[in-house]
Amino acid sequence: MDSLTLLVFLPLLGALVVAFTPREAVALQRGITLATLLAVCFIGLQVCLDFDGSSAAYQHVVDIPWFALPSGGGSSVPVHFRLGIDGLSVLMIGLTALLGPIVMLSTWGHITTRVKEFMVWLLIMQSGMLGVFLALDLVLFYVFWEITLVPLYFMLGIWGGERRLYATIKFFLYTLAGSLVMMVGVILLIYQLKTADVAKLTEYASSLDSTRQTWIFWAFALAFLIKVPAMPFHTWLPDAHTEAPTSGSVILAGVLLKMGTYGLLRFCIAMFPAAAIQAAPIMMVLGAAGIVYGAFLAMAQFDVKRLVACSSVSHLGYVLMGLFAFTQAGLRGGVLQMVNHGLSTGLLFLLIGMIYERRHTRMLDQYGGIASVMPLFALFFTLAVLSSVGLPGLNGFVGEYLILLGSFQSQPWIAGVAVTGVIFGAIYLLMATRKLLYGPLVHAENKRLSDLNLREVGLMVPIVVLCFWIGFAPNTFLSRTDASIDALVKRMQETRVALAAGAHAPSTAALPTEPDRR
Amino acid sequence: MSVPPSHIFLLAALLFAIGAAGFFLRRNVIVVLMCIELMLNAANLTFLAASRMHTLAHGARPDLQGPIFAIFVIVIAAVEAAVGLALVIALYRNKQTVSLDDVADLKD
Amino acid sequence: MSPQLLQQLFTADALWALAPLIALCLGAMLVLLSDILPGTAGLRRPLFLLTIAAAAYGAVHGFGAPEGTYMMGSFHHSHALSAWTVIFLLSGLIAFEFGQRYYKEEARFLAEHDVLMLTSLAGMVMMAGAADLLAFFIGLETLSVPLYTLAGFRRARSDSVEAGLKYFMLGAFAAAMFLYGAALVYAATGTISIEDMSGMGSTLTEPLALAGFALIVGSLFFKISVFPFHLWVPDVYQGAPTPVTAFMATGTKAAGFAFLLTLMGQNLASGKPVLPESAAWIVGWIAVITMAAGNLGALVQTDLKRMLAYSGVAHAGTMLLAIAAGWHDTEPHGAQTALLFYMAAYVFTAGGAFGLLAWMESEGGEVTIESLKGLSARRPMLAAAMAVFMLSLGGIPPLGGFWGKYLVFSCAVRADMIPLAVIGVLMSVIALGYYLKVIVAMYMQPQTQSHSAGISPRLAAAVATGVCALVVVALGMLPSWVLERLG
Amino acid sequence: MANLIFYLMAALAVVAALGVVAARNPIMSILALLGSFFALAAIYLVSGFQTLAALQILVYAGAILVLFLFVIMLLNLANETKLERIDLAMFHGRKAVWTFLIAGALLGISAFAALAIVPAAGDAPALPERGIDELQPLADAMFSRYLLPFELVSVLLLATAVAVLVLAKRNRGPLNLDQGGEST
Repeated sequence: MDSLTLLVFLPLLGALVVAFTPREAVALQRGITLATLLAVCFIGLQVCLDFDGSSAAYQHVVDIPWFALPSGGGSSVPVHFRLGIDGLSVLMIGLTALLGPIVMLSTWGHITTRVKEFMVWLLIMQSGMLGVFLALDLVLFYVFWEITLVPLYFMLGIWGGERRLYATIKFFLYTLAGSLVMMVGVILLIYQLKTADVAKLTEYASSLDSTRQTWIFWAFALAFLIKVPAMPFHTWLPDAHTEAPTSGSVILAGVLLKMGTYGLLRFCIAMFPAAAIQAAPIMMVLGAAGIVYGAFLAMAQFDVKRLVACSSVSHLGYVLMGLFAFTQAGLRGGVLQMVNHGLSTGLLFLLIGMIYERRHTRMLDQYGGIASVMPLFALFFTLAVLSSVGLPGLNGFVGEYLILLGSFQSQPWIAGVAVTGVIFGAIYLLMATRKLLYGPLVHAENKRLSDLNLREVGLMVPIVVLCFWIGFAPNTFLSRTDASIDALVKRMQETRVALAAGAHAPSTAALPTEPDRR
Repeated sequence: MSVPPSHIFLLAALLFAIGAAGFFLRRNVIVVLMCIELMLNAANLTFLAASRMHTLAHGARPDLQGPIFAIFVIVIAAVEAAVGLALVIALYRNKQTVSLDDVADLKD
Repeated sequence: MSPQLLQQLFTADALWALAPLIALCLGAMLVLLSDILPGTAGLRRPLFLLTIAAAAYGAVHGFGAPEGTYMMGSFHHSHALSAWTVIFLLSGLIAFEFGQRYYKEEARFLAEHDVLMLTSLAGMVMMAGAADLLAFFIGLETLSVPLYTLAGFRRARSDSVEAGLKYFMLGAFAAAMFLYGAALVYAATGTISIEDMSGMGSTLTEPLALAGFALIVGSLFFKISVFPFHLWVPDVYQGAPTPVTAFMATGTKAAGFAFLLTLMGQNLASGKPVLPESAAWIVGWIAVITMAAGNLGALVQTDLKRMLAYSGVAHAGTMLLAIAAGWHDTEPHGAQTALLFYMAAYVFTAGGAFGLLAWMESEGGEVTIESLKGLSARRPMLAAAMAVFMLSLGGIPPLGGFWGKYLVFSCAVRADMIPLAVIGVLMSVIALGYYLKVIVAMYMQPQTQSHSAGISPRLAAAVATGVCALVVVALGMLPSWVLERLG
Repeated sequence: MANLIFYLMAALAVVAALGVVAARNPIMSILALLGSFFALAAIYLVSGFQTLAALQILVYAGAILVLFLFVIMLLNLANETKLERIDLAMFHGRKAVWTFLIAGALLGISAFAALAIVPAAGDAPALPERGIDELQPLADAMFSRYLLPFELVSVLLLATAVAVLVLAKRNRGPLNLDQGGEST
C-alpha cells in the first residue's frame, strides 16, 4: 500500500484494534494508539521530506475509483478515492502527522476515564484530518470534512469541562450549518462541470458564468469561514476551546481550524480566482477585524484558556488576510502562519493543560509567581508566548511579517489596521504571562506545584525545535510551497488582468469538450 | 335519461362533502364509519357517471372501467366496514365507549 | 376462462415479474395453515423466513425479466420495482426479527400477526408495481387493512387499539379521497391506466383532472405522512407495537413513494409525468414545510418513539423534495435512484432504531431520552448501534443516510430548486439538534437512578441490530453496492 | 320520466345523507344511510347500470348495513343514555370551522371541475340497449384485464377475516361487553 493511503487508513486500523481490546487494558490501548500515531507521524514526515518543492503538480497521487454519482442527462460522475499532496497541503500534512503523537502523549495527564473510547476517537480524528488535507476529489474531501466533526464532538462532550454539552452541541451545529451549505455548493459544482476531480475542477471552474461562480464561492467560503473561524462566525470557538480537554484543544487549534483556511486556499481561491478577487476586500476586512477584535476579546478574559482561544481568532485573522492578499509574500506568509499557529497555540494549550492538571483552575488571578516553583514550565510558556507574539528569531515573526508585507502590497489601509493587532497581541499575551508566571507567589497552593516531568518536556521539544527552525530557516519549509504558490499567484494576476479588461469569463481553460464520463 | 353529466357529478360532490363533514363532526365511531361509506358511495357514483359519459362519447360502446372499479369499491367498502367495526369492538372492550371524545390517550 | 387467455396472461416473464407477489400470498396461506393444522405450529417462523427468501429470490431474479406491463396492463415490472420489492421485504424482515418475543399476551396470535404482515407486504409490492389506479387501490387496501390491525394488535392495551382506530379512520378517509380523485381523473381522461394517461398532454391539466390528481396526491401524502397530513403520525406510531411502527415508518412510506414515482412517470415506458408540471414548486414547498414541521415537532419530544415518529415526518419531507424535483430533473431516473438509495439506507436506519427501541421497551416500558442516560456504560454495543442510527438519520458521513441526503439534494439542484435545497439542508441542522440529544444522553450524561431496568438478551434482536448497524456503515463506505445495481 | 326519477332520487340521496350526519340515534343513521343507498341504486338503474344497482342493494343494504346494525345492537348503542349530543354546538368552534373548510373546499373544487365539463355537442347518442354494465362483458373484463386485482382482493378478504378474528376474538376471560352496557 502506498504511503498516502496508509496515512488515512492506518489510524482507522489502529482504532479498530483498540476498539477490540478489553476495557481495562488501558496501557495496551495507549500503547497501540501511540505506536499507530508514531507510525503515521513517521510516514507523514517522510512524505513531506520526499516532496519535490520545485513542482506545482500533485505528488504521490493515489487514484482508485470509488463509485459513480448520477449527474444529469443519464451521465454519471465517477467519484474516486484520490489522494495527493502539493505545495498548498504539504505543510499541513507534516503538521497534522507531527501533532498526532504529541497529542497522544499529552493525554496521559488528563484522560483517565473511558480511555479506550478516547483513543478510538483520537485515531479516527487523525484519519479524518489527514483525509481532508490529502483528498483530491471534491466528494471525498466533503466526506472527510464532515467526518472530522464526529470525533471532536465526542471528545468535547465526554471529556470536556462543566459546560461541555452546551459547547459541544454549539460547535457541532454551528460548523454543520456551514458545511451543509457547502454541500449544496459541492453538488452544484459537480453537476455543472461533470467531474469531481479537484485538479480538473480547478481548471474548469473559471469557465462557469460569473454569478454562478460567486454563489458557489460563497457557499464554500461560508463553511470555511465558520471553521476558521472568521470574525462574525467565531462565537463557537471560545466555548469549544474552554470546555475541551487539553488534547481536544490542541487538535482544534493545531489542525482543525486550519482546515478552514486550507479550504479557502484550495477551493475558494484556487478554483474561483475571479470571485475571490471580487471578495478579497471583504475577506481582508474580515481578517483585519478578526485580528483586532480577537485581540480585544482576549484582553478581557480572566480564564487563560479562553484567552488563548480568543487569540486564535486574532491569529487566524492574519492567515485570512494573507491568503486574500494574493501576493506571493501574503500567500507564503498565510501558509506558513497556519503552521505557526498550530505550533505555538498548540504549545500554549498543552502548557495550560499541564498546569490545569496540577492546579485545577485556569483563572489568571489564581496564579502568579509560579516561575519560581516551575522554572521549566515558565521557560516553555515564555517561549510559546514569544513565538505567538512574533518575536524575531521565532516562527511567528516570519509568518506575520510576510503576511503584513503581502497585505501592504495589495491593501495598505486594511493592513495598516491589522498592524495594530501585532501590538495588542503582544500586550495581552505578555500581560497574561506576567500574571501567570511572575510577580509575588500569593496563593499557597501554588507553592507545592511540581515542575514538568520528562514526558511533558519530551512531547514539547519537537514543537520548540520547529519554532526555532522556522524562525531561523523558514526556507526549509517555504521552499516546498513556493512552486504551488507561484503558480497560484500567476493565475491570480492573469485573472486580475482579464477582469480589468472586462472579459470576466474564460481565464485559463474553456469548458471541457469531453466531460469526464463513465 | 338525458340528465347532463355535470349534474350527476355535482350530486356526487355534494354527497362526498356531506360525508366528509360528518366524518369530522360526529363523535360516535360507528356513525363516522357510516360517513366513510357515504363518501365511498359518492366516489362510486362519480365512477359510474364518468363511465356513462365516456360511453355516450364513444357512441354507445360501453366503457367498463367505471363499473369494474365500482364493484371493487363495494368489496373494499365491506372490508373496511368489517375491520372498522372489529376495531370498534376492541375499543369498546378496553374503554366501554365508542365516542372519539374518549379516545385521547395519545397526545403530545 | 379459456386456456388461451391463461396462456396469454401467465407467460413465463409475467410469472417472474409477479413472483414476489405470488410468493407472499402463498406464504401467507401456508403460515395460516400451519396455525390450523395440528403439530405444525413450530413451522411458523421458518415459513415466514422462507416466504421472504422466496419473494426476495423472485425479486432478484426479476431484475432479469424484461421491463414492461403484464397482466394486460395492471402490473408494471421494472428493475426499479425489483429494487423496491427488496426494500419492502427488508423492512418486513427487520420488523419481524425485532418482533420476536416482543408480544406477551398476544403471543397466541403470532401466526395471524405473520399472515397480516405478509399480506401487507403483498400490498406494498402491488402498490409499487401498479400500472393503473385500480391495481394501486387494491394494493393500497391490501397494505392498509392488515396494518390497521397490526397497529391495534395489542388489543388489551387501549393505546394500541386507539392507534389502530386512529390509523384506520384516517386511512379510510384517505382511501375515500383517493377513490373520489381517481373517479375524477377517470372522468377527465377516460382511462384508469397510468401509462395511457401519461401521453394525454393537455387533457391532464383540465380542471377535472387537476382536482382528481390533487385528491389522489393528497391521499398519498397521508400515507407517506407529509404536511398537512402528518398529524396522525406521532399518535399512531406511539400507540402501535414498536416493531409494527418500524414497518409502518419504512415499508409503507417506501410503497407510497414508489407509486408517487410511477405518477411522476419514472416507472412508465413513456417516462412522462402524469402529474401536472405546475405542481413542482408547490410540492417543493410542501416538502420543505414538512421537514420543518417534522423537525420542530421532534425537537421538543422527550419520548424517543415519538421523537423518531416526528423525525420520520421530516424524512418524508426530504424524500418529497426528490419528487418535487422530478419534473425538471435533467437525470431521467434521478428521483428514482435517489429515493431508492434513501429508502435502502432508511430501512436499515429507522428500522434499526425503532427495533432497538422495541427491544429496550420490552423490559423497561417507555423509552425516554432520560432513560437512555448512561446507556453507553451499561450496554456499550447497544449505545454504539443507536449512535450509528442517529448519525445516519442526521446524514453524517460515512453512513448510509448521508448519501441518501446527498442524492436527494442533487435532484433538487439539478432541477434548479436551489433555494429549496438550501433551506432543506439547513433543516437537517435542526434535525441534528435532537439526534444529538440522544447521543448526549447515552454517552455524555451519567445514569439516573430511576431508570436502571436491564435489557434482556434476545438473539434475534441482537443479530438484527448488528446487521442493521453494519449495513448502515457499509452503505456509507460503499454506496456503489446499491448505486451500481440501480444504474 | 327518467329525468324526473333522477332528480327525485338525487334529492332523496342528499336529504338522507344529511340525515346520516344529523341523526342522534345510530339506528336512525343506518336507516338514513339505507335510504341514501336505495336512492343511489335507483339512479344507477336509470343511468344504465342495472348490475351495479343490484349489487348496491345486495351488498350494501344486504350485508354492510346489517353488519353495522348488528354491532350497534351488540354494543347496545341505541340505548338512550349513550346517544351523542347533537345540537347547534356541534357547528361552532374551531373544529366546525375546519370541517366546513375541508368539506367546502372538496365541494367547491369538485363542483368547479364538474361544471367545467363541456357537454358533448349535438345529439347525445343513446345508451347501449341492454345497459352499460351487462354481466357477460363485465365478467369477461373482470377475469382478464382485471384478474390481478381480483386475485389480490381474495387475499385481502382472507386477511380481513384474520384481522377481524384477531381484533374481535374474546379474551380468555368472559367477554366484558355487558359490563359497559349495564353499568351506565
